[in-house]
Amino acid sequence: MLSALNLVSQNLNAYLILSGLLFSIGAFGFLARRNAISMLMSIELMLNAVNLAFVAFGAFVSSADPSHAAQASDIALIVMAAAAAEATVGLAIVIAIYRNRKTPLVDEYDAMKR
Amino acid sequence: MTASGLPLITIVTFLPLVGAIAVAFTNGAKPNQARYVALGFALVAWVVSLLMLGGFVTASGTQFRETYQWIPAFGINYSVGADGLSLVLVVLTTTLSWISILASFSPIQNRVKEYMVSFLVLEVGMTGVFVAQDLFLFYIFWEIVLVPMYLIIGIWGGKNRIYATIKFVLYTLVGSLLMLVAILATAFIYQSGHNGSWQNAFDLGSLIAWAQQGHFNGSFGILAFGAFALAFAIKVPMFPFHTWLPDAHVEAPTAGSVILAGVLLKLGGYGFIRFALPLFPEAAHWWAPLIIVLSLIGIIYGAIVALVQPDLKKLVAYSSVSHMGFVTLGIFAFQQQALQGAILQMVNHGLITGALFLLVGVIYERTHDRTIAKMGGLGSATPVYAAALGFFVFASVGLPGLSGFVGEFLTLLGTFAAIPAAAVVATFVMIFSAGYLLWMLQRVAFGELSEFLRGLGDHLTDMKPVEAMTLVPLGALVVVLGLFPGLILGLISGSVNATLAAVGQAAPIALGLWR
Amino acid sequence: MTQPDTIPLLGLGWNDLLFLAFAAVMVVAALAVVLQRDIIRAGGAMIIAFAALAGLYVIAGSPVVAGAQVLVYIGAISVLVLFAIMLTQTKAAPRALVFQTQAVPAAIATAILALLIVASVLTTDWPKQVATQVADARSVATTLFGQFTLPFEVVSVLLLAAVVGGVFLAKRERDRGEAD
Amino acid sequence: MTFSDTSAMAPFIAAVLVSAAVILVDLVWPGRKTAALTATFVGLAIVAALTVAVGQSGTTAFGGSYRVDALTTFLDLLFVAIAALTAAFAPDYLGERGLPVAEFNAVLVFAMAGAMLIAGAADLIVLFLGLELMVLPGYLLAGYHKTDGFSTEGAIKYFLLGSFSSAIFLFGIAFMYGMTGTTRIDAVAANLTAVVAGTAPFSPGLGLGLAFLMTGVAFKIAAVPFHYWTPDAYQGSPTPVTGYLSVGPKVGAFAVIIRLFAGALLPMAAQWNIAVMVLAALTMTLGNLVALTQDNVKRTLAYSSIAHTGYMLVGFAAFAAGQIQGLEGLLYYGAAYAFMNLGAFAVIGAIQRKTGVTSNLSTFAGLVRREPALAWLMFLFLLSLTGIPPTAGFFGKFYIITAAVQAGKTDAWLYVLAVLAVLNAAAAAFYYLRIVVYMFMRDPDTETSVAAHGRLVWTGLAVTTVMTIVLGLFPGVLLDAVATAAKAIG
Amino acid sequence: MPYATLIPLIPLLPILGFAFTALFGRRLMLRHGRTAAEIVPVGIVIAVWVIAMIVVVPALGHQDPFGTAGLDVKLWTWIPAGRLSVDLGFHVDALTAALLIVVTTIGMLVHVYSIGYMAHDKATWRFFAYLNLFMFSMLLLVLANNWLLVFAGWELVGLSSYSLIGFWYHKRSAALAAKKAFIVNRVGDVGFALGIMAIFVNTGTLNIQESLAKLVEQGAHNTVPLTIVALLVFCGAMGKSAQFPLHVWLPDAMEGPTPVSALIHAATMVNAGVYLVARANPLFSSAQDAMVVVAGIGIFTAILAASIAFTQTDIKRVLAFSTLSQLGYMFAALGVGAYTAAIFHLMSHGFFKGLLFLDSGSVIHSVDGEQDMNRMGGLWKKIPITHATMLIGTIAIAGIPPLAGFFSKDEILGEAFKAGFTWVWLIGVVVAVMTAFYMWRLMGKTFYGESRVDPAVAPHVHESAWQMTLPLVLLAIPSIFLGMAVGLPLGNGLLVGWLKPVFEQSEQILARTPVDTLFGLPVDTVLIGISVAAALAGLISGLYLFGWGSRKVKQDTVDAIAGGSGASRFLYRGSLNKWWFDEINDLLFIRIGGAVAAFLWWFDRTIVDGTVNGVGTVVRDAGGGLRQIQTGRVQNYALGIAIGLIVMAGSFLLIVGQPR
Repeated sequence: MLSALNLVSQNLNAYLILSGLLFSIGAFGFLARRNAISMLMSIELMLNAVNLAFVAFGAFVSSADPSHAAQASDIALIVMAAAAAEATVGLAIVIAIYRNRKTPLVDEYDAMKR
Repeated sequence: MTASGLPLITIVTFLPLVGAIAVAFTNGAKPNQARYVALGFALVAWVVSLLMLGGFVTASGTQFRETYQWIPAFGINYSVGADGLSLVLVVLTTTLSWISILASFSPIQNRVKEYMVSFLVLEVGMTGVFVAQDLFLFYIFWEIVLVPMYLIIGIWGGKNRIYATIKFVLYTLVGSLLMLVAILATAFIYQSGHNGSWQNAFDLGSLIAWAQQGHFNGSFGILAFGAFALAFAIKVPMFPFHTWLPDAHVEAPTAGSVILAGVLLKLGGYGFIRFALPLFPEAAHWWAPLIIVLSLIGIIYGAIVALVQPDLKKLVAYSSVSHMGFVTLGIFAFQQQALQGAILQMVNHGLITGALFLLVGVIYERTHDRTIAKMGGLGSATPVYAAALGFFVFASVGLPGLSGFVGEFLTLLGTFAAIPAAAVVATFVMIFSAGYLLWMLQRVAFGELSEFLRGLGDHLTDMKPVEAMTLVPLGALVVVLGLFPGLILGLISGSVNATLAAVGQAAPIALGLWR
Repeated sequence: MTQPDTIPLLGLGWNDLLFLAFAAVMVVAALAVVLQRDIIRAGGAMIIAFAALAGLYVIAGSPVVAGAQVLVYIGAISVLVLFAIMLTQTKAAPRALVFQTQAVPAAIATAILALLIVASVLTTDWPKQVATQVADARSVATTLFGQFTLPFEVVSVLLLAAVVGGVFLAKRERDRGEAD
Repeated sequence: MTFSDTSAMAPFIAAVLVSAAVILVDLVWPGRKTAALTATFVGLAIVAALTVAVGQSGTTAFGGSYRVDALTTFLDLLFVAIAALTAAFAPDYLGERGLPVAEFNAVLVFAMAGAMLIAGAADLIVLFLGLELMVLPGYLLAGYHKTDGFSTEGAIKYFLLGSFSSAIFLFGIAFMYGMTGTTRIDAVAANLTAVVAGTAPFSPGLGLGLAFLMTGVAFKIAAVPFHYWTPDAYQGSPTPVTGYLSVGPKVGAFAVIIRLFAGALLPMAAQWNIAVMVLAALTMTLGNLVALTQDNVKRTLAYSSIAHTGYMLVGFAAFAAGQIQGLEGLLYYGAAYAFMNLGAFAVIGAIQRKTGVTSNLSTFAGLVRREPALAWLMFLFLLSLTGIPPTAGFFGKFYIITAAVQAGKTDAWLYVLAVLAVLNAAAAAFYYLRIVVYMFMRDPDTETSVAAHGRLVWTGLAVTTVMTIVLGLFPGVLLDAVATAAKAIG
Repeated sequence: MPYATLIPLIPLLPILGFAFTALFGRRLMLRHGRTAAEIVPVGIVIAVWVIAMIVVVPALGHQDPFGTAGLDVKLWTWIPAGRLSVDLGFHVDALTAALLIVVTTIGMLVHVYSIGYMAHDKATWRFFAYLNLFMFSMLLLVLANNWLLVFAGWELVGLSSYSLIGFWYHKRSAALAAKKAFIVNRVGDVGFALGIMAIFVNTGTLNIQESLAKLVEQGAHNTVPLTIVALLVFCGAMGKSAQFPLHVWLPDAMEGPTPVSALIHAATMVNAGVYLVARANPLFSSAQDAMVVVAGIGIFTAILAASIAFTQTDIKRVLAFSTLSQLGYMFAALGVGAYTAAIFHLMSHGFFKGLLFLDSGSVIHSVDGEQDMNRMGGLWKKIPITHATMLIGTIAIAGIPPLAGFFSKDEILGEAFKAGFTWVWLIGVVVAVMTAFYMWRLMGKTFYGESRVDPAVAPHVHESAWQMTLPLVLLAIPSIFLGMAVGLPLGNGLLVGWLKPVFEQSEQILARTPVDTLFGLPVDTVLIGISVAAALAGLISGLYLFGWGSRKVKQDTVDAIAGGSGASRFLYRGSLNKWWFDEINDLLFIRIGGAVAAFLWWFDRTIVDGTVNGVGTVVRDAGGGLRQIQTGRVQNYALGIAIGLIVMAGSFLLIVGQPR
């Protein structure tokens, strides 16, 4: 009964749309921002969107395997860890290039072109 | 194997490679070491090829066969063998090789070791092409020839050698790569025809047998033949694809030009006879009219353009385009005499044009200039040189008694029997060839000594013994083959009949007015 | 009094209300992260967005992930990002121009992307849907160490590699002389 | 975590231990190169031995998320070789620039471990993690010369775009997971066969998932139009790393493609093969065309590596069109490409040993006079890259084109690809031979002194030279290994 | 020594002589003087003459080894090319014998003569080497038993004439003339080569006797119609025997030393064409319309050359045009079917034209190289032997009985008239008049009237040495007696008997019914009367204008005739400029040909080469263009990836969209 009422929060599409939106916003942030770190933040957003999608699938897609939802959560956890690793490496590089170029603005890193 | 049990072909092909390695180990400081080691190996290879010539049983198909498994997964095996045609061209290669090496003793002074290594590797490639009986092996040798020639023109060439050598490599590479696709397609069709087994899918003999049953006819045959023909046409060179030749010749060092004109141009002709014709008989007939027209253009066009060439080497280069036009004309007349004439023409062209380039080299070494306008009156200053130049010019014009005549005339005779109109057009080149060659001879050898030459004073010496040594064997061969062409015609009759049987002497395409 | 099943005015279930609230907060925060002029405020907005997302996870029936979300993202990564911001902020850095020259085409591209995703999500008939399957801690743990032992181990190796590399890069070279 | 699981994973575990050991060794003897190097090479030897030992068993581990078959062994051995050669070429270059060798080796071995994981992945998540484990150290290595502006710039670009595409790739996996409900590759394949057979709906979501996966993977192998990072990353990073990047991650990415597309998504081949062919054509052509106009050798070889990706894609397209030879060709080409490219970059690295020596064409002028051995070796590698017999590159191209021609019977477009590949090879000859022209036919402008090269570099060069020639002249050696590997997946 | 070994010796000896002199001549001459170098070549030619005579006598008389069909000697198979097998062999029959007489005799005499003429030239060894080469080629041509060998001789003769004309190669005009001769000959050779190919196509063999037999036997259903084959063969003859329009090279060939002109451009080489058509007479007689062409061209060349000879001032050029004219006669004879007459005229012309040329050589030698007749005159007393023999030659060529010229020329005109070719006969008579006139003009300007010789040279004009005068006398004998010896009785003299088997087949084919009476009188007497009258008329008008003994040349009347009406002025100028043929050729081939060649060379460089380079630059520019997208900024790359993703996703959705 509860489910009948909660049209939105029980509905897989809602979550997926939300995840798609978040992904797009992250992508926009990555494409538009000039500061390396803000680009990093955008990537985190995109990864979160993916996590949301995983959890949504785990939650709402029925599957013979009882531990289906748990699997989704585990995947989400693992993705988080991977994202963390990525963030550390990313920030290390940002700091390194900051030391060389004294500017966090990415569009000034165009010494190598053509 | 031959009676003597020795794998003669492998020896002839790979002896220069051993030589190349030996030269690599000689002392860089003393260039003479490298020169004599290289010359030694080339001479031994020549002797072995003559041995093979001796042991060859005429008109009994491919001999000296050797087959070892190489890449069983694709049914590719190292199979070599030589019939009359291959043997003749192998001997031509070995002969011209040691002559070129001898001729490059004095002109090549810097980095002699690398030069000799490249030259010997080149000889391996050339000999390999003529003896390969496996399509894959043929392709490998075909490409190997490219690399040393690239180096020889590129490093030891003339002023803008880099443009010339890159143009030469790219031109040949495009052609040969398309041929690779054609080879693969042919092998694949054979393989799918033999329920998927790659067993000798690249072996020439079985492919030809398979082609005889008409499996390569139809649009595939035409496309595949087109790819093969393009690769060989570039090498011959045929009319629209010839522009690399003058540049390559002008920029190549003397010995490079000799071997380029003497042997490399024959790869194309040989390729047509050994691979393109027997493998795609129906397509050969389909393409024949176009190729004949191109050859005719090549013959006349080459001769006319040669008339106005300012540079001696360019003139000889365009004369090669004209002479090699006869080869393709003879091949595509699908007629016994024409094909024999074409092969003979290949050999003669090798000897005569090789000699002409040597002569140009001799004069270039003294004057460092090849513009004909500056020459004149060599007859009085260097009589022996002028006599030699005259001898080979008349051999090139096709004077009876010298080998050039027999080849040219047989080709024309055969073509007349098959396509009269083509022969009529082609015969007119006799006038033009006399024109540009005598015009050159007259401007170079006769008349008063030009002030440019007079300026050289005593530097303008007559022929040195070494230079004469390179020309005497060629001259002797030209005379002997002129009087006794039977020596070669006997050898190649087997191959000619086999090829014509494979291609099928279809009714001649009547381009002619009658019949 | 027992709370009514549906919210009197809107006729929605409680969960829906909560879902919408969290969704709204998250989207606004995400936009803030992207559009905010000042990078530090952008960092703050990111933290809010992560928090909203944790809430969503709870609604979607996987509290463990929500917890992890709070711990890992808000706790670790955001702090890391803020540290990085501190390290790389200099007066010289121009505040003004936040956006890249190609902001407009980027906006168009991402809009199309969003459209594509939403369109395909709506038109796909996903496998039979069912009410939220709650992934309680017990089942998450058992599967994590049952089926997912290998990924678990590999993630640890991944983190180790990241740390080793990261430390090397970020370390200020003292002993071998200051880099030019 | 039964014994059989760990034994199956022995090579991976050993790899991780090796890098750990290297770090420890550096702790005990800080800064001593020889110690780190011996640890690395001994470790790699152990890993190789274990791979071969495990290879025979052919089991799966960890509940089916990792499988060991002929393909895994083949790829693992290749990755070990690549790591060993890179480790051999790096010390001279790094030592000159005061960069520690220990961390370099450690990170390098981590990357190799990631690649080995991909080779054996039977689960999408493991595949993703393997990819991450391979790529992250890649970013670090790219930025290894941290005091050099170019190196860090190359790294930041590589990182940002890399993580962007990883996110896209992950989103693709999410969709696949959503559609099929599992992450096991064979289960996904089974599910997709049902979809293709018409029983399950062929929904747009699946299409979108495919697109995201394709983009993510296309980025990693630097297929056009996702190749932008390669020229900058290759030119920026230190030369031994460039050598590694052009080979390690690329072959690893192709391993991802094989496991993912040949494994999981094979039923959908008809749908995505068109995209593969288009990518192949674009990659070959653009790679070669732009390379024509480069005047920096590293940047030229960057575009050339893009072109080679194109040739490998042709092989994969032939496989997708139903020819097993396509996959064999791809694997053979991968191996051949690895050795010749590493060799070429080793030579450039050796020349650039002195700091400040740029990798522009001018530094190659008259090389044959200064360092004849290096020049002739470079000549051999360039010939192999062009595809002139009797080198490995030639037989690789031969294999790929044979497969394409064979597949041409089923899908005529592959004939077109074969011809395009051949024409591209001809165009490629121009810029490869241009380098030879500088080396052989131009006289050196600046008289730079000749730097003596370490024993390690010469052994590495010897290995690559021998492999380039052997794989060209006696391909039989590798052919059956490649055949069994392809059968494992096909 | 059996004939089978004698015959091959005839060509073999001269080639050995050539080889020997070419290799050792130079050293011999420097070390041991001139005679040492000349002994071998001259000796060999004398030996060849002796052998030739031994062979000729039985051959003409059809005695045992030769019989009527002639003797075949095969050395070895030259070209064993499958169906075609060409062997190096010789065939001697009556016709060959006739030619042998002319070639070897005049050859020997010229060799002896050259010793004197070339006495002060420093490279005589080379001269004699080339002469021996020429003898070899001519003998090979005459003796050959298959067409290809004839063609080989053809080309080699061309080569030797090239080297001999251009002997003084440092003289630019000589080198140009040599080149011109060779190339114009080559034009003819092209036709001949095609003819040989046609013969092979028709008959499958190149042996002369067999092929001719088969050609005639197959008649109409030959693959290549006989008319075309005949015309092609005639084309070769035209080139070598300098018939219109390929006659331009002969006058320039006078650049060579006079013995060369005498031997090659009067007696032997130029007759090769006549020999060829005679040898192929069955072919020609079974292709009637080809014969008409031959006659037409022959007689036209005769009158054309005669008209030019009127105004020439260079003594050798007059004789050259006279040769052209006489050759025209011979071809007219062949054209009308009078083969024997043609050969008869060939032999007689060979002797007296050889004589005239050697005389002119002796004259030039005596006036120290002066060849312009305007600077001669009054020499008849100073060089009596030369004058006497030249007088005999002039009378002979004019056709005054009983000298050789009358018999052979009258035979031709008679046969022409009887064969119904009245227009040939008429032109023939006119040419006879002209011949007599310009020959006497030559005599008058050279020997009679007052001396216009250069005063510096005049005092020591002297008679030439014995090596030069002896051959003159020897040549004068046949010029006088040959006609009577071989020509009488008119119509079936000795020569007719000798050559009967060779031309028998043609006579049967042509089957001419002789016209026996004309104006009621027996035809022969009438014709003889007319031709003698013609000769006398020419001679007397010449005598009147150009005088005798010491009478001065009536220069004013000559100018009056020349300058008279506009027509005669045009004729005079036309004749002087050889009817502008040289200019026409120059325009047609040199200018236009050069322009075409230059255009093609430009075409090759820019168009064909241009496209090749064009492709290169297009590809490179494409590379350059694509290179720009690499801007270096991460965002642009990211946007690129995003767009790529969108395109990929879009296309997949499209694919997904279609019902599957």
